[in-house]
Amino acid sequence: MKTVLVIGGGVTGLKASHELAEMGYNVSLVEKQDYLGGQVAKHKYYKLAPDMRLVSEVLDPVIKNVESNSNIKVHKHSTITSLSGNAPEFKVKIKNSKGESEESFGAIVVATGFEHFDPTVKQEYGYSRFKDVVTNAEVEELLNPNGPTKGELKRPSDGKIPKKVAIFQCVGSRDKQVGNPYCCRVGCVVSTKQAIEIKEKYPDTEVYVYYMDMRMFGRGWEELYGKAMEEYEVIFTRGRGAEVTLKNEQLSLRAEETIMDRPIQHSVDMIILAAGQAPGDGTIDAAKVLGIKQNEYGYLAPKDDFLSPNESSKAGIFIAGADKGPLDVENCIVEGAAVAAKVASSLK
Amino acid sequence: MSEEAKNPITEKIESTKGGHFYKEIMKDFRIKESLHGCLNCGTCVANCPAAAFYDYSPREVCQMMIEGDEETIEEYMKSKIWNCAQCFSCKYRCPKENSAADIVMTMREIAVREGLAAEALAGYTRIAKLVLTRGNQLAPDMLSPDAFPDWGPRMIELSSKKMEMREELFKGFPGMNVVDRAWAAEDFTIYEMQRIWEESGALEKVGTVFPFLVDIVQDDMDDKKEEMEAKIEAKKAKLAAAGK
Amino acid sequence: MAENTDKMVIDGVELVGIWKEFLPSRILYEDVTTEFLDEVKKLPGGATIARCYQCGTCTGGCTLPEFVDKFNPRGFINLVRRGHYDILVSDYKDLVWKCVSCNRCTHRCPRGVNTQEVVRAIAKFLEDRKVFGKLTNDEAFDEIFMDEVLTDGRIDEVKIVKDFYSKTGRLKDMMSGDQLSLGFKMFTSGRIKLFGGKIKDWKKVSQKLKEELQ
Amino acid sequence: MKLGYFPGCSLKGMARAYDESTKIVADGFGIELMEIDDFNCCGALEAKGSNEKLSYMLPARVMDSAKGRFHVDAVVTPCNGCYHSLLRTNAAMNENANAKSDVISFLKDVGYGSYEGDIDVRHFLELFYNEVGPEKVKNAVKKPLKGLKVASYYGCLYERPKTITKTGYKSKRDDSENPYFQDELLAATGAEVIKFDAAASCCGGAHALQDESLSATLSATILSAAKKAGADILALPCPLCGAALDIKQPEIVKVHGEDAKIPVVYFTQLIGLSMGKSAKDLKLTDPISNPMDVLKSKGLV
Repeated sequence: MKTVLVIGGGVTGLKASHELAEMGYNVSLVEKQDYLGGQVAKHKYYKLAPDMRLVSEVLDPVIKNVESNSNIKVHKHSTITSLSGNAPEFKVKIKNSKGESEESFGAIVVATGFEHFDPTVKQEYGYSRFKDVVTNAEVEELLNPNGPTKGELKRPSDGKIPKKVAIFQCVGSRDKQVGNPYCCRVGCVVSTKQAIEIKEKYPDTEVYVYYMDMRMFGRGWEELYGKAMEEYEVIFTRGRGAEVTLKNEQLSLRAEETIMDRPIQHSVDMIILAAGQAPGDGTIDAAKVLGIKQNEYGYLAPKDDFLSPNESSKAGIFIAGADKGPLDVENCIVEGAAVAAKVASSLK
Repeated sequence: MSEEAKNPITEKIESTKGGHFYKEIMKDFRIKESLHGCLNCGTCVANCPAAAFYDYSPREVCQMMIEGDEETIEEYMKSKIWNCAQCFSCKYRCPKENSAADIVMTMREIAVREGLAAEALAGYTRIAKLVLTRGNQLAPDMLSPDAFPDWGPRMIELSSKKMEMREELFKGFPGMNVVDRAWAAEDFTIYEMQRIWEESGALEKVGTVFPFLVDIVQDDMDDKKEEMEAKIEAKKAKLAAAGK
Repeated sequence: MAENTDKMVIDGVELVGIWKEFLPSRILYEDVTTEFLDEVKKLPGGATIARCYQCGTCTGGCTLPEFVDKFNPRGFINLVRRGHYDILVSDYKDLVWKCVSCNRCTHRCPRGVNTQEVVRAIAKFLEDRKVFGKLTNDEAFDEIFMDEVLTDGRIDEVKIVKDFYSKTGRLKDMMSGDQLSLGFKMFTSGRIKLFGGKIKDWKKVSQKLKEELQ
Repeated sequence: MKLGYFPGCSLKGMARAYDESTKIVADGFGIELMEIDDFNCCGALEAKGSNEKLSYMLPARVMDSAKGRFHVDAVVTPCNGCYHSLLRTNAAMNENANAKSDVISFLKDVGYGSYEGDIDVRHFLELFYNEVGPEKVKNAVKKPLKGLKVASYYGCLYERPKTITKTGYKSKRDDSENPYFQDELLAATGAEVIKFDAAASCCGGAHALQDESLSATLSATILSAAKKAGADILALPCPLCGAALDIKQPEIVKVHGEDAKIPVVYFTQLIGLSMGKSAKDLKLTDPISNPMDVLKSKGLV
């Protein structure tokens, strides 16, 4: 049977759908929101590291490829509610606002992605208590010209442009206390990118990054880090942000300058929390409905991490993208293409 | 937590690494749960009230126990760990769920046992003496202008009227009109307490930290013991006589 | 801070320890300023300071820490970059000058920081701010050396030594028996020359270089 | 290949012995050195601390002269300091367009040629090793330096920093962390080159006047390391190190004791000696640390 169900309309799912459709398969794409693009669209990501490429240049073609392809049927505002049958003949119930319908598929691709970590849990950072403590996803929206502030980095409290911005790394990642001991993989580069964007737009604004390691492992990332230091004078302090308090009605942070072996207190106008990635609700629901294995953090577990990275624990169900673990946009697209190939070879 | 069974850091004790103090500390059951490697992130130091004032760093404590350098550990046990306020802020915020405060607690116990604490605790000699002889920790007398020369002239004035003030304050509270101790405990209470010090071996431990103090106190204790035991005997005899 | 280190005896107990100290806070209320960084960047050799990512390769391989306690090129860079001018002056001003230009730091730096020249620039930065209160030996030497180069085009070591001693007020050291006998040996063996070589158009070159130095 | 010889100020002054022995050795092995006789000071370490542009202009004038007036293909210098300054200028001119245009306009202003930062700069030790090599030295030995234990010392700026020397990228350059060219050349003369762990340490010579005690401590470390390793004599390829380790040696010995007392010579002097040249021509009487005694006792002079 040449029909494939793709769950999740983020970049991974879109890429996978398009690749499969190009190979002649009929694809049903199920997306629970009423728009395509997943987290990238939801948070209005503006530019992509390391090349500062506009998101629209990447996302628009990916969406267009899907929407213009007659082999792809897009179910927006839909979720899957049950699964029966086995590979290569699955029966899946798809539910939308109008009701439920059952369809048959030869293979299922799960690309349900991630969600940004909710830093409310890290109470010491005062997210949701202090208006000017924001997440990196919110900053993406602020910096986007199509966003709520038309691209101006306005403080949520009074709408002023902050003169001093601090960025906290590793919020909700590398942290046993919140149960996420893993690295979020993208926080370092996203913060560096945002710091550069802020410096580019407001050269007078000082940007401080509080980090414990800058893990710039991706293509061009380390070079971007160097650029931030050399060309933009972003100030990187080695020491994890520890707490945020209010002092003289200004945000005040505590950290240790571990290089100097001294605790420091620092007053700033705005604090950006580089919130990490957590498995999305969609991922957890999908795993439940489809009955596939998750790892200890809730991400989907491949059959074999090295040998079959895109196969789930169940034959005929494939997994790809940020539902398997934290991932950047560039690699999500790679994953989408990879899973399409795997699906095609299994349906032959 | 599944790590209870095996903690690679504390397992190191099995190896040949580290000296005597390091091994003593690592043997303690608390370390297993207080040390899981360190990210060097500095969250603990930023929160630490002691680090704000002293050259003390919980991060260094963890690092030191991971590295296991005997010399540093000994130095820390002699001085720096005594700056910790045991507030456990470090444990509360550490992303690796370490607890420098627990490590410090263990180190302090071992420091006392191994006789490393004398210098750091020397400032508490008067308190120890008061506890051993009177059963109180603090006394109005201790806050004398001699001991706190930087407290200024008002202190001199106030301390000259200490007794009058106490009497005024604690009218009707017998035992409170004293300034050489917080309150006057009953002789028998002190006798009982001193027996506990002795029998439990705690006095011996105090001796490792304040050796000369125990000599001073011993006479006092012996006198009291003699006196009290004589009283008890007399009372017993009296009771026996009355009973018969 | 009131520090009472005298021992006293109260109630037959010797009072020692530090429990009656007023403690100042160690927290740095830091407002990082790039003012100093910008200044150092503009000095000769200082441009690469911004590249540093504080790995410590420089200090790790440095010649000096073995001989000069607390000499730490990475630390100097950090203090400048973070704007801790006060700490730099109070704790390190006498150290930055100690660099012997062996260039091991620059040689090994993974980020291409010209560390030796950066440390030099930091020293010069402090000198420009007059934190030393007097002419430092290095400053005096640089001035004499450059003056000699620009005037004659070449260096006469004896003249430099003499000028240096007189500029730093130590001329009588030079007149010691050892130095004189050394000078005598140099002179008799013909190693002290009383004339320099001829350099084509040096006057013109010198003029131009002096303009540059202004 | 036509070689321009840039001796630098020191070799025309206190390090006369190095200058003359270098010429003797070069002559003996048929290396033709054309002396750039109108050279100026390279600016040493002082110029780069005073003014960035000026620190390029001084060496550029030398190289311009070498190229424009003497028409040589490469400049060779026996001095670590000059070597560093010249290479540094070339590196700056090749990597930094501003520096290059500054230098070129300066040269034009004073009526010189148009040096482009393209001349090959070589250290005499490196050149001698690559163009002559230990094999030829061995064959040319007339009076083997049998029984002489030599500590071979290189100094800092000989192969550092790699950003300008391109050590590790240019095959002809010495190993910067563990130099061996001089060791092999001296071993070829029949001398016993002893293992000596301070070979690439810093002598502190740059601070010989400004910070005498530190400089003396650093020098003493090297001298006593050589002596402890059993060396009779220390050979080196740098006049600044020569000044620090030889001329300053009496003062160092006064402070740090007899352990730091060891004769210091330039490597070219020893090679010259093995070629059968006279001690007088090689100026072996020049060093303050008196190498003549030990050479006499070994029957080499």
